[in-house]
Amino acid sequence: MLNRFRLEFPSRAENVSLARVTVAALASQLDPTIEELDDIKGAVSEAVTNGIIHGFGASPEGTIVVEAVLYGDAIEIYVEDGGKGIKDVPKAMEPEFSSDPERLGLGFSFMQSFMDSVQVDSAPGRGTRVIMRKQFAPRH
Amino acid sequence: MLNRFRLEFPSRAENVSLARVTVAALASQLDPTIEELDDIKGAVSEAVTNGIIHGFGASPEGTIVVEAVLYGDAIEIYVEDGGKGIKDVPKAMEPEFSSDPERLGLGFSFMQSFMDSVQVDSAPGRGTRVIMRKQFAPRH
Amino acid sequence: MLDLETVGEVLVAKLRGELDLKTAGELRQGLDRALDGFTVRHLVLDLENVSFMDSTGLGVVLGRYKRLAGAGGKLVVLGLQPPVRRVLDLSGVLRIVPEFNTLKQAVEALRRGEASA
Amino acid sequence: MLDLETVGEVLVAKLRGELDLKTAGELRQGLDRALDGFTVRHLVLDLENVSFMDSTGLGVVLGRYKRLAGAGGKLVVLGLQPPVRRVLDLSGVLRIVPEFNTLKQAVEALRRGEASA
Ligand SMILES: Nc1ncnc2c1ncn2[C@@H]1O[C@H](COP(=O)(O)OP(=O)(O)O)[C@@H](O)[C@H]1O
Ligand SMILES: Nc1ncnc2c1ncn2[C@@H]1O[C@H](COP(=O)(O)OP(=O)(O)O)[C@@H](O)[C@H]1O
Repeated sequence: MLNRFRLEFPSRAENVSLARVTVAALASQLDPTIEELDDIKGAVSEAVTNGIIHGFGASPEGTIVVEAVLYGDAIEIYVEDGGKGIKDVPKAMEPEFSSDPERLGLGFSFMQSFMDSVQVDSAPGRGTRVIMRKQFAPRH
Repeated sequence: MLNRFRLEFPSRAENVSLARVTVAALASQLDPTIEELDDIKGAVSEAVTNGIIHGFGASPEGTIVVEAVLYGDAIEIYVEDGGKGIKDVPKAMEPEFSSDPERLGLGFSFMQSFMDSVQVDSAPGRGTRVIMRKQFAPRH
Repeated sequence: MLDLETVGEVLVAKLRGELDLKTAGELRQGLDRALDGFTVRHLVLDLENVSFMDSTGLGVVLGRYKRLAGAGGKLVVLGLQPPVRRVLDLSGVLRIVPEFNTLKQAVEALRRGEASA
Repeated sequence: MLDLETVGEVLVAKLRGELDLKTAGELRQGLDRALDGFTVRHLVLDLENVSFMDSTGLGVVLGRYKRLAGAGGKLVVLGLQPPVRRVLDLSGVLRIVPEFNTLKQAVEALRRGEASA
């Protein structure tokens, strides 16, 4: 482990970018490519947005926790809410599935495209934890 | 209270900028002037550096906690380490006092110049907590 | 976040900033109000100054696409920055929404009814 | 973080980035190694591309000032961005370290022995 942080904030829309910026600042310490950094920002944005919108039904009263851990050549990101939880995780992760007719259902698909692995631990009433990992391309 | 966060990270030199970036991202939500943002970054930099260098003697094994709370027209920032602590706080806060001959002893002076108030709670062996507040100039 | 201009029956919207949960609502309202208020059929989204877009932002784009398509209008885009292109591409939106290099080309193609993806 | 060049007995150091605890050590080493290795008397710090400096970074600047002064040399600065100027000003460093507008002016003044704050 090279470095890490734990960031806690209320489930407010403006904190999607706060989380993106902080994770990107940590990831930058590994000198990633711009594309790698964009991928990480995209994945964090989706996971945190889900916590706010689905976990807490867009109420600002919830708390989201983002942890990120930097290894020599990889980053692991944990996004956790203590919200509603997901009954059927495989179904939720299907492309274009959304429980909200206003949304696209592409959040998990984007996370999977941007990161090397995405794992979801969730149960109704017990909140959701998304664990994502990205390996950086070797360079220098 | 408009918004807030709590950020925890190891006492590593690279996290001085991580803390600056995250506090600046929160403060930006109030649409501050560039000068106000520079002041806030400067104050956070000094307080976090002190936690690393003085609190934990530059060991990366400690944990620093930065909390920031946004009000309608002000930000409050808390920087806390569970490190060595300060025996004589008024003395430590004197301009150009440093316990380290290599350092300038200007950290607390800068925090006081940059922010509207700086308060230090500390005791030997019980760590240090710096509480800073800055009011934003009214505008729009 | 949004500058609006009309050129005949084309509404040109220049967007600025990062398009996510925070900004999506405001953008959706701004665009829908303009589409309600002006007698326009087509919409050009100039995304040159949009540095980030996630699926929530993409939802606003697709929503406007559907609204216009329902009334026989078209949505076209220009100025895609890499992270924005990535998301439009991954989602398949670039297969239904035409992309142009300049505003002039976009407006002319829409006027001639030649804008297709 | 550091580009070095010598002009006669003047060392010109162009700094880049944010000058804090993370970068101070590397910068101190880089400057001291150059001052050891070249037969220079004076140092120009070009801070145009330094966007941030805190008291730890300032310590590196003042440390080099003292080292040079001990050997009859001078330190001058140029390209101060507002947050950097702020810190040099607050600390009183600008009362002892002369500031120039261009590298040419700085080097000429040092060569003529006319650089004073
Ligand atoms: N943090 C969460 N808490 C509760 N439900 C979630 C969470 N994240 C995702 N879901 C469920 O999974 C579905 C699919 O998520 P996603 O692929 O991100 O699409 P979208 O956010 O557009 O609905 C959501 O519609 C929701 O029902
Ligand atoms: N977090 C801390 N833990 C322990 N001691 C501290 C802490 N912060 C400051 N101090 C003490 O206060 C002194 C003055 O701090 P400061 O004004 O920031 O100057 P400097 O960091 O240059 O020494 C330090 O030299 C140190 O002895």
